[in-house]
Amino acid sequence: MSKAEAKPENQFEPKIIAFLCNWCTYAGADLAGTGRKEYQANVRIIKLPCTGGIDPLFLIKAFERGADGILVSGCHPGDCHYNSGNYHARRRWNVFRPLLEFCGINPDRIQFSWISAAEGGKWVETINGIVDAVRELGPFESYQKLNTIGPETTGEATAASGETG
Amino acid sequence: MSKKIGVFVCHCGTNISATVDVEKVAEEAKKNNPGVSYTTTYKYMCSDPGQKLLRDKIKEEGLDGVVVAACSPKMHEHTFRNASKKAGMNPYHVEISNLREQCSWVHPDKPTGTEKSVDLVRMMTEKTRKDKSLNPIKVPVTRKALVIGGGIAGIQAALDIADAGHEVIMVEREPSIGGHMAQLSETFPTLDCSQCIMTPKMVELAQHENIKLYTWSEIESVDGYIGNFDIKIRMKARSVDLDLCTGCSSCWQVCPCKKIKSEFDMELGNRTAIYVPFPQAIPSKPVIDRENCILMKDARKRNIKPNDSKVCRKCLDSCPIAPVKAIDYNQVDEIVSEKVGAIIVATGYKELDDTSMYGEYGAGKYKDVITGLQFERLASASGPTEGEIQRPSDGKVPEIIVFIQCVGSRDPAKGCSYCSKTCCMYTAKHTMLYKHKVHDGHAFVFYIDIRCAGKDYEEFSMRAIEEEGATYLRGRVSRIYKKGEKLVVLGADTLTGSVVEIEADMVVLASAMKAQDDAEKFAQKLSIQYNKDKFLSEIHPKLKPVESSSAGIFLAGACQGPKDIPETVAQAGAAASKVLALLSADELEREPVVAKVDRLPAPIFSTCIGCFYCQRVCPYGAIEEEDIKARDGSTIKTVAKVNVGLCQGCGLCAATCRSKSVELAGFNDEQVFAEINSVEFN
Amino acid sequence: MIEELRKKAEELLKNDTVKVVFGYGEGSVPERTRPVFITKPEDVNKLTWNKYCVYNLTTYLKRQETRKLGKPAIIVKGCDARTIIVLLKECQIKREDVYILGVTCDGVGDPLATKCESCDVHTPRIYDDLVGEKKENKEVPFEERYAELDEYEKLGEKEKWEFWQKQFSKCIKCYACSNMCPLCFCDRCIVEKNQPQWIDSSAHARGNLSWNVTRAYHLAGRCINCEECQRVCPVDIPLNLLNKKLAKEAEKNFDYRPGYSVDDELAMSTYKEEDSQEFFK
Amino acid sequence: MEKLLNKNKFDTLIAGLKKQGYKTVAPKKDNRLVTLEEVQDASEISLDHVITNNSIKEFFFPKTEKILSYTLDKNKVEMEEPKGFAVKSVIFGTRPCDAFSLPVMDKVFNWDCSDKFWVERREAITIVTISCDKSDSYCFCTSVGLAPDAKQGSDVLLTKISNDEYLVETVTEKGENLVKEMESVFSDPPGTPDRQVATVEEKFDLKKIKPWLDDNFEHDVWDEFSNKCIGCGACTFVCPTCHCFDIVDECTMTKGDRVKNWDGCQFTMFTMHTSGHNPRSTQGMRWRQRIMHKFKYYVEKFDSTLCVGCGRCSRVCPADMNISEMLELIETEAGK
Repeated sequence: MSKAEAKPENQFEPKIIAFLCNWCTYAGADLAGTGRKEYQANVRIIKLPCTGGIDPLFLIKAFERGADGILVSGCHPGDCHYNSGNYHARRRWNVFRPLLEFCGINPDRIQFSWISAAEGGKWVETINGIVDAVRELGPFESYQKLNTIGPETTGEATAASGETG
Repeated sequence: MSKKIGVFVCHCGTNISATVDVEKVAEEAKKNNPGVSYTTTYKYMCSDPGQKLLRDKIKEEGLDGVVVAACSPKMHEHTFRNASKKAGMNPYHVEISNLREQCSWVHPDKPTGTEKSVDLVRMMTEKTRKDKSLNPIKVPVTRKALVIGGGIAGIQAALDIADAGHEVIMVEREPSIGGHMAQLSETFPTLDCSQCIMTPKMVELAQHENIKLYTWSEIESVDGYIGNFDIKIRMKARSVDLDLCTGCSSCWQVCPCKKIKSEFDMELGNRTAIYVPFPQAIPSKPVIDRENCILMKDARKRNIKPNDSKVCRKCLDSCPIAPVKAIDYNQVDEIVSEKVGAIIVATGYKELDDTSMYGEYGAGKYKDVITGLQFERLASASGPTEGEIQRPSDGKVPEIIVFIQCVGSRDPAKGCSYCSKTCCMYTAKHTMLYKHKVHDGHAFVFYIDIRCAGKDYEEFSMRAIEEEGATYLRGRVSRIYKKGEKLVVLGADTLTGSVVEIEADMVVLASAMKAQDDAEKFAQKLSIQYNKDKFLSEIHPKLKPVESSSAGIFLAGACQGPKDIPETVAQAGAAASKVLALLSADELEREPVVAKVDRLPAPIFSTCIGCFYCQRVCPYGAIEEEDIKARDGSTIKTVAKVNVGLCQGCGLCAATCRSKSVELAGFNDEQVFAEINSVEFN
Repeated sequence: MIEELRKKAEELLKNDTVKVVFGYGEGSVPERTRPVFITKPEDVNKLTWNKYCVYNLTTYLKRQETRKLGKPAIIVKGCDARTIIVLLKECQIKREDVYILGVTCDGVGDPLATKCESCDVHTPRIYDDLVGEKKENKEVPFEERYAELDEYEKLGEKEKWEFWQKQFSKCIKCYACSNMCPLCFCDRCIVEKNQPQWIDSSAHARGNLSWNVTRAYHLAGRCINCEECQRVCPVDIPLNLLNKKLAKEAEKNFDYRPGYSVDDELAMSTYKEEDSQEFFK
Repeated sequence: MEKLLNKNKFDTLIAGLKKQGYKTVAPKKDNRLVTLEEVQDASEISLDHVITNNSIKEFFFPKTEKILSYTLDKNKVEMEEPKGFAVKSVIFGTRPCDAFSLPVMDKVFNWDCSDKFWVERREAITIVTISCDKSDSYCFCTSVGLAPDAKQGSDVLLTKISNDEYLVETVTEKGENLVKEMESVFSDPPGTPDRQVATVEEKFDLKKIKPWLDDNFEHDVWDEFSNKCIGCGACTFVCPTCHCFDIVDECTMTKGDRVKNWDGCQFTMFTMHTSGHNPRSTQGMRWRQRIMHKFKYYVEKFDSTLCVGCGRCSRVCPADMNISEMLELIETEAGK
């Protein structure tokens, strides 16, 4: 039974932005298509040559634009088309992820994975996994609220502190 | 100025249109996007009429950007870019929305698929708005190749390239070319004499008008990039003038240092201090071993120039060349520069000689425990025993001989997990060579598995067992110890489950093929990758097996991993053909998806601050330092610069740069930003 | 010690080893010192040394105004000297272009600065000349060095978010944090790049979050926790907590501490095959 | 009108203001900072400080403010101006120097065209100032023609007369109305109140500054004094009279906001041209601009010094650059 058919009314549909490397995960997503493997339609893919080319700023921007969850996925360690791009990327996430967590952003909203060009099945599982997980977490309202520039910024700051209504 | 973008939505028969309302996608693309000036749908965009439609509309509508919403860009990005190019549009203004593999095929619900498709098209339209014209990068090519290593791999590759009419520089660090193959006695599975097939090739190479040979030389440095490598070669002091010397042999006959272990004979024979490694050496001209020559030792000790030492001048005195002798004690290392367009690395392997690793086998302790290559020398007609199988300790012909396979291979406990691939075959060959020479002798072989997967290989090994009567025992040897004149081999026969004890006269270890000791350093010199065992890495194990991670550098032979001769020769030929393709034109064209460090007018010059993190992370050594100079010649600042010849377009530098001063063409900052920004979530 | 410092400075200026000495002078109130740039030997008496010398003067190595003064001798505490090591490794200064006048230090600030509580560089690890009695650089255990973070790490996700939102909401985008930071040396900061504008320059909640997170991230594996960003923040955002958190992660994950050796590989420009990936799926 | 306000009536006052629909802003202590921000009741108010860390400026000219929203359609642009930004409020407990910054800034925000965001907020907000009962060495209001109990810019001025009591003086009609609205919390003042007002030493003679500035655009002192400046904008942002701003569009494909943000002349980028040329290329030039603007250009244009002597810039300066020291230095130079 497909998830789409089972979709209850008014169910929250999380918005996921995926940053994929061209050589492994993007090809893996293609393979899922070739194999007609159905999965949830909540993800929007941004393709880059390599996960090593993903600046953490991309992730911040994605949240600013209203993403409820983010997927970053590339080649398995040792398989990088550019030898070491994914290793450098992994190092980046090793510090960036705890930083976001420290600032109160639920790390489950960002998922990192290695999906090879042969792993169409893993792609489907990963997408369904993150969509379900983020659906569980609900909309990323706290971040999305940051987007409103109220008429009184100072008043808003107070509101953000949660002390006044 | 705003772009005029055309959006072409493909039905792909019904592959897309069955689950995506393509008309609606086209309509939506036009509706709310100021950049889109034309939209249409078509049954098969990739078909000839589809491509014609694209070309026609580019011209008619004056489009300067195109989004094709169709299958994966991996399928037809090229097709549509080429079509646009034909219509006079820069092909890098074409983007593909992947509506098939990543939407219609995976989302059967039509409204859902349509909604997602609208998004996907919008994202690509936004990216297209920021696309910039890119032109293929043209790199000049020096039509000359460098081959590093003069074993069979290097010789084969060099000959192939030279025969095709290109100049080849060959660099070999030993005094002679020939490599390991020249050391072998016979070769499997045909048992033809190694030197008989090797030496003609060596001579051919030496005499080839297109090949310049540097022996007793090493690579000092490699700079530059594909098509344009600058090579510095260190010609080590040979102490012999190669032009003058005729190779008459008088010098090495008079040399008083006669007890130096011969490397070529795997230390089973001796050589002199001035020597040629073996009679068929190319060049057949000697070199003075500066470590062992008594004159050189004296000069070193007294810190004087060698020629000022008078301890021994026998070789010089014996040299018949006049008026200037061919021997020059004072010769020093010389660095020569060469420019080449391509490089083949054929640096070969090294036989495992780390005896400490297998102390239980007594290698190094017991003279009669020898390695595979040593056995080759014993069996060779030109070897120290002239082909007689005699044990090193006392010259006795061994009546019982034990071969142990997988020494240093397939042994994760010792840190070497890989299979050396050749040992099963050469051990079988050794048992045969032994039986051919010692008719009543008995050969035992301890093995883990017998892996003989080449053409005629299985038959060959079965012959060793069935016809030549070698006894194969499946199991490992735990210990070897000396008992009188015998070596007691304690092993297990796992097929019968019994412990085997053999009193042998000689033991041959089928030692592993290892990477060269300096493989790691060497790879770093060339900025190519290597694996955990220090074997050099090909960029793709299946589809690019001879290409290294640096463009223009190719791999041949056992430097990449254990290989036998046929495989090595085949790979050398493959590497040569890659080089020939590269050298076939004066220029090569490369995809313009490369990084660029910004340059601005004075007084800023570049926002790069020169921290060179990009240089550190670049897998290709493609980031260079550039001094920005003032009019008076002083340096204002040093900033990064991308060498487009080396850059492979991964974007690692761009993501590492904190000030975003580096961008990757085709995925530049504005393009990625536009894509993220176009996701209309709220 | 002041006298010794002055004598050294005088000597260096007199024999033309350096053109200028970057040091501490008396501040506008007794509880403050201020950076001084001594170019004449007769002015060395303006130099002082006391517990209020909290500044990390190495920030003046990046400023064109002070670079113009010529080759400097710079007075550095152990912590400041760590910055010099990072600057050397990041190609911002050449070793021969700066004379390092190290001072041994028991801690600065009143009350004692947080950075001093877990100091393990009482004696600088790099210097040309050392003033003050050499002190032992006792190692401080990992937990102790990052103890300050404990109470914040313990917070729940929502509390963390609220805490930082409250802090960031104060941000006025004056950029004192990055301007003061000796390691924020970009000519054009990423926030100043407006095509595209990755980080909103506005001081609203969205722009403040992306700015503060990015500033901290850009110091990952580099920040030596001199705490200058936090000291100079006019609205008192505890910025160093973010830096410290990243330092902790870099040390935990990569076994790396910046500014301790000129020979190591910079944490964020290298990798190890065995780097943690437990959070990968 | 003069009245008396007892501290124990603060509660009633704040509650009363709330009831009357006022938003109340007052000094609030948080850790090391005392900031003017919205309070709900009097217990939040802190009065034990020299001056608040933030100035009164942000309540009239916020650090970030949306001035326009728009949506883009294929063929049209729709614009919407923000409404409701001027909220009826009382700023309670600000200092005379801050209050004085308002009339100074009125000139610039009403010159040429009038800035409706400023003007409407000025109308909506009533300023209840408390005279300074203490000062610190950074204060120099007396050097720029003000006093710790100056009335300019305030609607109501409170001055401490005992530990618990404040003398209430209405300054404007708006102030008088406010006092009337809250009549019940005030009582009659004593005949000869003992005004507890801080003393602020006069540091320089303002009259000598401008003539020197007129003649010394080029002078070594600019570079010498500012070489420790690290080029941050903290001084300009905490300043109650610095009023430069930048306008940016923050937008996606289909919609956006036009936003007005504080900017400052101490930033390198402030005067950077697209070409890369920067007419104020050194910190010395930027520092000179700050002084010139405050003590020469503004005086020439608006006949008013653009400095109220609050000393905030000196307090926050990361490098301990002290503006009154600079002015003292100018005075000395002028005397040479």
